[in-house]
Amino acid sequence: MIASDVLVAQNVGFAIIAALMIFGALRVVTTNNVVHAALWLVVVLAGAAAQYILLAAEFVAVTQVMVYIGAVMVLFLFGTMLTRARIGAEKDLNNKNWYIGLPVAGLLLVTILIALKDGFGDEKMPADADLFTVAQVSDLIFGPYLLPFWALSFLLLAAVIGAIVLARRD
Amino acid sequence: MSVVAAETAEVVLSSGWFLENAFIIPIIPAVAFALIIFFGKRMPMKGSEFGIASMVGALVMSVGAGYQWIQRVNGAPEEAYIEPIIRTWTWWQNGGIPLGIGQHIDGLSIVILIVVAFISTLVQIYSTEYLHGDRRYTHFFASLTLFSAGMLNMVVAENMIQLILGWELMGLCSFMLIGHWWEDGANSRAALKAFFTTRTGDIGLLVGTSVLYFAANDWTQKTLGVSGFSIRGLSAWALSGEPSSTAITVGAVALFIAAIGKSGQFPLHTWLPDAMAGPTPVSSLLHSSTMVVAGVFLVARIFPVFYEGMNIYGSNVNFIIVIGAITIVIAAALAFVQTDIKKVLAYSTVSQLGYMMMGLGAGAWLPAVFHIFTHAFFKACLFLAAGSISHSASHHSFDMKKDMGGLRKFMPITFGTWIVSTLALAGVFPFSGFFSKDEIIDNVGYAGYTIFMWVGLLGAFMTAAYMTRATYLTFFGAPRGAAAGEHHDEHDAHGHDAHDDHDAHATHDAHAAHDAHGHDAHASHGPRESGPLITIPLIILATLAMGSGLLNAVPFGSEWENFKKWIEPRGQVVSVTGIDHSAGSHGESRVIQPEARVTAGYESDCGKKTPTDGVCYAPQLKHAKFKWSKAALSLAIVAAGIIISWFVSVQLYTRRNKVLVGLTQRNKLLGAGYAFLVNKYYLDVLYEKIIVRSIAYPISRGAYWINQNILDGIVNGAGTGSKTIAGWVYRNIDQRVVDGAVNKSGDAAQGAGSIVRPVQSGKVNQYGALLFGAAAIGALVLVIINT
Amino acid sequence: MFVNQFLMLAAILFCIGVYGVIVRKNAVLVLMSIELILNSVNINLIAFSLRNGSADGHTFALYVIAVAAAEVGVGLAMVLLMYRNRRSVGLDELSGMKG
Amino acid sequence: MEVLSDNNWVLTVGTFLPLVGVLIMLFIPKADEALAKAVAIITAAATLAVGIFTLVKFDYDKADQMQFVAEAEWISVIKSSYFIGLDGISLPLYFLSMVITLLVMIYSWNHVPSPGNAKAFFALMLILQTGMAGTFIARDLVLFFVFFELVLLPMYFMIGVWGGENRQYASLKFFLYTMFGSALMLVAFLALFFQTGAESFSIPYLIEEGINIPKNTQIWIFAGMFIGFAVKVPMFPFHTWLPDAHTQAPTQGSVILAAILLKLGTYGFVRIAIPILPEAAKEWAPWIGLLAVIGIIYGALGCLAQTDMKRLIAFSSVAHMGYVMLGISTLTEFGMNAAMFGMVAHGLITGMLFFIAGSVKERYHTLEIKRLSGLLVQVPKLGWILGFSAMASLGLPGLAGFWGEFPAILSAYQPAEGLPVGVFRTYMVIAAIGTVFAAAYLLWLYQRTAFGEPTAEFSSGHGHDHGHGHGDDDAHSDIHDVNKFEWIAWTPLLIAIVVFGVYPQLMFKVLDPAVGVTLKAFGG
Repeated sequence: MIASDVLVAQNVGFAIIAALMIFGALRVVTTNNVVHAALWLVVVLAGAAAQYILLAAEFVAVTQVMVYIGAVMVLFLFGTMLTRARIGAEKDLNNKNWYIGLPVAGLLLVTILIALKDGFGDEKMPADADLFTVAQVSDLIFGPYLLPFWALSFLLLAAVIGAIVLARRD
Repeated sequence: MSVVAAETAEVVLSSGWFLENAFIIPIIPAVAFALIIFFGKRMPMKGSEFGIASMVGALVMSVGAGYQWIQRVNGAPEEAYIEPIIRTWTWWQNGGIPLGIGQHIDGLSIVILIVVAFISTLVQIYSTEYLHGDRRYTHFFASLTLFSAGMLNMVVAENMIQLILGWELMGLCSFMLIGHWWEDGANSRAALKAFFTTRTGDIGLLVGTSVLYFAANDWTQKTLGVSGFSIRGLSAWALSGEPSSTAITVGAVALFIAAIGKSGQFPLHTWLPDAMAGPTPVSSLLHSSTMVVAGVFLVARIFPVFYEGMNIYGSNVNFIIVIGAITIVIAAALAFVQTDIKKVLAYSTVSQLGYMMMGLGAGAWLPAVFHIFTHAFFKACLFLAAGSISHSASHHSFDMKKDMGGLRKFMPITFGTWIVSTLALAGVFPFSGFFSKDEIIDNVGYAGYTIFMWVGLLGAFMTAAYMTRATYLTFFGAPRGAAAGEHHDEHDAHGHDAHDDHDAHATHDAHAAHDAHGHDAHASHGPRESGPLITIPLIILATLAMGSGLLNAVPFGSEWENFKKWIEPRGQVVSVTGIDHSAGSHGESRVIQPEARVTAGYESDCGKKTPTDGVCYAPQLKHAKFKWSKAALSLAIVAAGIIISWFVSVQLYTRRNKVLVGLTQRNKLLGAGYAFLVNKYYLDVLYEKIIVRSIAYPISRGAYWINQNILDGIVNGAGTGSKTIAGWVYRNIDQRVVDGAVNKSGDAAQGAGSIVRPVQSGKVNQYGALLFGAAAIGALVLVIINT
Repeated sequence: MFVNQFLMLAAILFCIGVYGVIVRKNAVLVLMSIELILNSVNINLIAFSLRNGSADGHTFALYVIAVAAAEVGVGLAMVLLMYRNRRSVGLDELSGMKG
Repeated sequence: MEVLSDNNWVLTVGTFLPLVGVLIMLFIPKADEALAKAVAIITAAATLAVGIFTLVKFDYDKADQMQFVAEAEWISVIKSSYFIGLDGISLPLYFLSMVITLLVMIYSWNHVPSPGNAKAFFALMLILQTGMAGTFIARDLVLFFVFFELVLLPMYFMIGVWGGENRQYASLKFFLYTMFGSALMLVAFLALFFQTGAESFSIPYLIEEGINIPKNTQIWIFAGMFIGFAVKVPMFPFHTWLPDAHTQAPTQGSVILAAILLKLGTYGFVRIAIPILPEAAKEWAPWIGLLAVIGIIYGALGCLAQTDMKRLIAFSSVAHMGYVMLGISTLTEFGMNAAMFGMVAHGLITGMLFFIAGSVKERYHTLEIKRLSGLLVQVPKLGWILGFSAMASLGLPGLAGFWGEFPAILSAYQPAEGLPVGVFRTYMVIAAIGTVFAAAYLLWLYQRTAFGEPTAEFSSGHGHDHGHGHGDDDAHSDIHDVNKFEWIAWTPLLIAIVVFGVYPQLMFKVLDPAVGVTLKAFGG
């Protein structure tokens, strides 16, 4: 009973958050103001974090909040500031290929939805799933997935150097 | 004979202070070196007194040691093995194993010690006059003294590492001494070449030492309680039947390569003649009598290793003997075409070293060592005589054809000593050369190496011939050039002998020497005899060149063979009970049995079958029976050489005989041969022009290019790579160069085919659209297939 | 909770992102759209890892986040350079790759 | 392992005393340079005094054990503790770092490179000193890492501020390169930490536990450490930062870099990578050996191609560290001893060479080999010292260089069992050939710079009957022979080179037992 309540609550929560996210996402790709777009993106990212919590992934959620909303968004805002003189709405943020964009996106969406429909039907999440501890994740990172981890650190290093070299004035 | 063994079992070998402390001998000049460096300039004689004093001290100690060694030998029974005097101190350690430094004194080391100390003394005395007033007089004596320290240290060396120490020190000193007048590029180049060539040979030394160490160490530690570096250990191990044939062969070959480099054997002999760029005393000491025999000494020192490794006696040809024989002939041939008197002597040195090597290769250990002994005296004498000529007669030129001739009237003493030494070198009876060289040839034949015996005889003929030529050009005929008192200046010195630039160097450095001398007196008057400081050493050496052969005058019967008795290690089995195994005690001195007892039977012959009760330190060596018939043959050959050469020289140089003069110009074949010789078989071309050049320039440049462009490129790629991408984007954005960009990407597009060309709108968004559109369609297809 | 609800949410976000990538002209906005896509993928990963009861998905989600961060960094740096060079971040002036 | 922890304050004091000096220097006005220098040098001297005290108190019969051990809680969260100690392997390097720092400072008394600001310069050197000494005594991976990185920044500023024309590039390259290395190293440390049950970072503990790590994981972890250390050594092909850093760095920077910093890498191998991960070490040894011999030949070729004296010396470091790494890769006592000895010898000799290069630069304002000639004529003492150092560097027996070079070659003949013998014997021959190359480039350098007459542009005003080029004597007025600060700074090095060359047992006695312990895992 209680479990079902919880489930209900979960579903409600999911619905609200999902709706928010979708709306936010749409605004991100449609608004005429870069700064607003960034802020809407924050909404989406935060929603994603919330979804992670629903999906029993606290750690990822926290990381999401820290990395994205903490770091990436700041980056975006900085990028906006640095690349644009004035903040505010303006006309030519979009180009003229919405007539390509809509069909492509639509087609993709339809296809995927169909695939998912007959892929998973109404399969349910395991209700009594216990949380994944950080320890489990770290074991994986430093165990079987050590190699990709290194690859990743290389990538980050390269990114750091690249960013420095690119952004330096010379 | 075993009866003898029984009663001699209790004999105790005598020893003495000089023998026990022979390790001090190299330390004396080492200290003197430091003194010269620090205080030399302030001393009245500019530091030379330190050098000479130290040399005298070393000489005294060596002679003392020699005397006591003779006592030791005489005190021992006939055939008994004479225990060397070995002392070690811990020098360094590894894995708890102490590795020593110390002394290994036996007959061989005694002989070389005396020779080195003696000749060094004379040469230093000689130099006080010869380099008087030189700009770097003090440095010269410092290097000379350090050299003696190195050589003496190598001779007393107890183990291979210590030997390498001395070996490399000598290399360094010869670098400094050859380049003594380094203001002239030619000299410093010659110095570089000498050091570099010997260093190349030293690869063999390092490798060989390593190989032998690891092969022998366990056995030596177990049996003798010494490390695998120890000379004693290596000798015993080599004869113990332990070693795997590959290990010992590789080791022996590697070490012999080092010997080739140091002793100027073919094909690494090319540095020695160039080394004549150094001052004459240096040529006399380093490059004739002492340093260059280091290679020979190495082979003689651990002869058992080569004996087993090269399978001497066991086969009728081996590496050592072949190299030796080749060296004899090619060097002698080269001596014919030299116009520089020092180069003639240099090649003759190379050739004589070839004799020593051939002797060792044929198992004629004793004659070879004896030849080191005699050769040191007469070759040093010849060089000093040449120096005396250039010093006093030919105005610092060494060119026989230009600046000499008819000097016998002006400098009788130099002439006399020269003649004596020449006869000794040619091997004329009863001069010392005869007793050593002839013995080598004889024993080579006796040991069954018949072909090489004939090579030796051929060498004897050539030796006699080229020495006669040199003598004639120098002392007979009419005085020429500087000998005639005229002073030719630097320029025509450069001009002459265009085909052989090394002569140009020699003359050139003569001028450097002359600048160094400061006093220009020679220009004024003609040739004259040199001062006593030069002539007295000459006389002493000449006397020894005459008499030293009698130390081992085989022809006069066995009672004359003192050298054999004192020096040659006797191939007897020695029981190892005598040797204390208290090895590895850190620090303090470790005396291995100065008074080893002589036991075991004599009939067991080392080197033929493996010793059972004990170890062998030396193989039993064969000795040829002397026959006057054989001696007569070689003497006849020598005489023929002298006479023919004399006749030719007279015809060629004085009578200007039409048939002979310019023969090489007229006759193609001879001309070619002449050019071939003058260019030293083009080996230098191979080494310098091809190998060294290619490494020094293209290869290293190439490697460096890789470094800068590929490795560094990869590294910078992390940073500048993304930068270039950005730059590329920027360039393409930039309208001014848009055409070039169009062409560039146009090429890319053509690769894709001109149908898709319109798709290449260059708009990122469209690319994205295409990407995702394609993805969508692909997904659709999959979905349709799967459902 | 259905598995699909998450997957479909992800799909929708993904497509919105795709749309953004295609229609947006401002480079910064394009980057944002790409972020949307990456997030939708993350949601998928997490969802599946819950469904399969293994933490691998989490690991990779983390990796993806890291990669995304790097990508934004470099991307913005390039945008910056581009802006510095020609006072605009409009992507469709970038027609240099035109064939 | 049993540890001796009597007067355990010594190491801490010896390590952090320089920082105290820095604190004092903060209160000195920037203008008062002499005072700043004096304070700095006094601090360094005091540090050295502590070092000498350590040297005296060190129990040489127990050189195989850690001494002066001090252990204290540090970052208990990650189970890392302040754990320091000294054994036969660390002692020479620890002491060397102190000596070099002091000598460099004395040298800097009248050689502060532009743009001046002696205060900052000396302060940086003191900080460097702490970092270096700390690295050699750390017995805890985190501590080690902290010190290891602490060295980085001062050197970065030294090159970036006081360096040559191209210093920006060089310093950035040095910094990023090393950062990149240490990043992987840190990952490897963490992996090690977790693989051994996240119990402790202390090296002895990890040596106990490390053997139990599955081999494949070991290999990966070792790879991480390998790159981290190899960059520092530097090994081919990670060496490209070295020539730039050396060429651009001020003399003092080059000396410290060559004498101590490069040793951090090799030390890391000997102290951490190999004893903790023996299995992986065995797997990697042939490859390390290969890179080492490539480095030997390749560095030599690089030298032959140089036209700049300092850059040539820098490349020679690559070759010499190749010998060190070859010794290490054999995993035998011979090799390790040789490597350790080689480190110290290389520190002394190459440090000396860089000093000389600096002084030549100061006198001639160039290091172009073409333009330098006849040093022996104009500055004879400097010329002879150059010759001496060159001889030492090419491994002449009787000087320190030989004892790092020859045993390394020797050891390659018989590597630890389990390693491919044939391969290593090939390495041995190649390394032996390398010695000839060493002779070639060093003597060639010497012949071209020291011998002959000075080139026209510098010979003017020196009474040589040569074309008085453009006779601006003010340019040549500073061509003087070795001055007294240089004598003070150089004499100890020269003496050390001779002493260790003549009686190597001085150091082998200390190294050998400790090395034996390090190689326990290989039945050494």
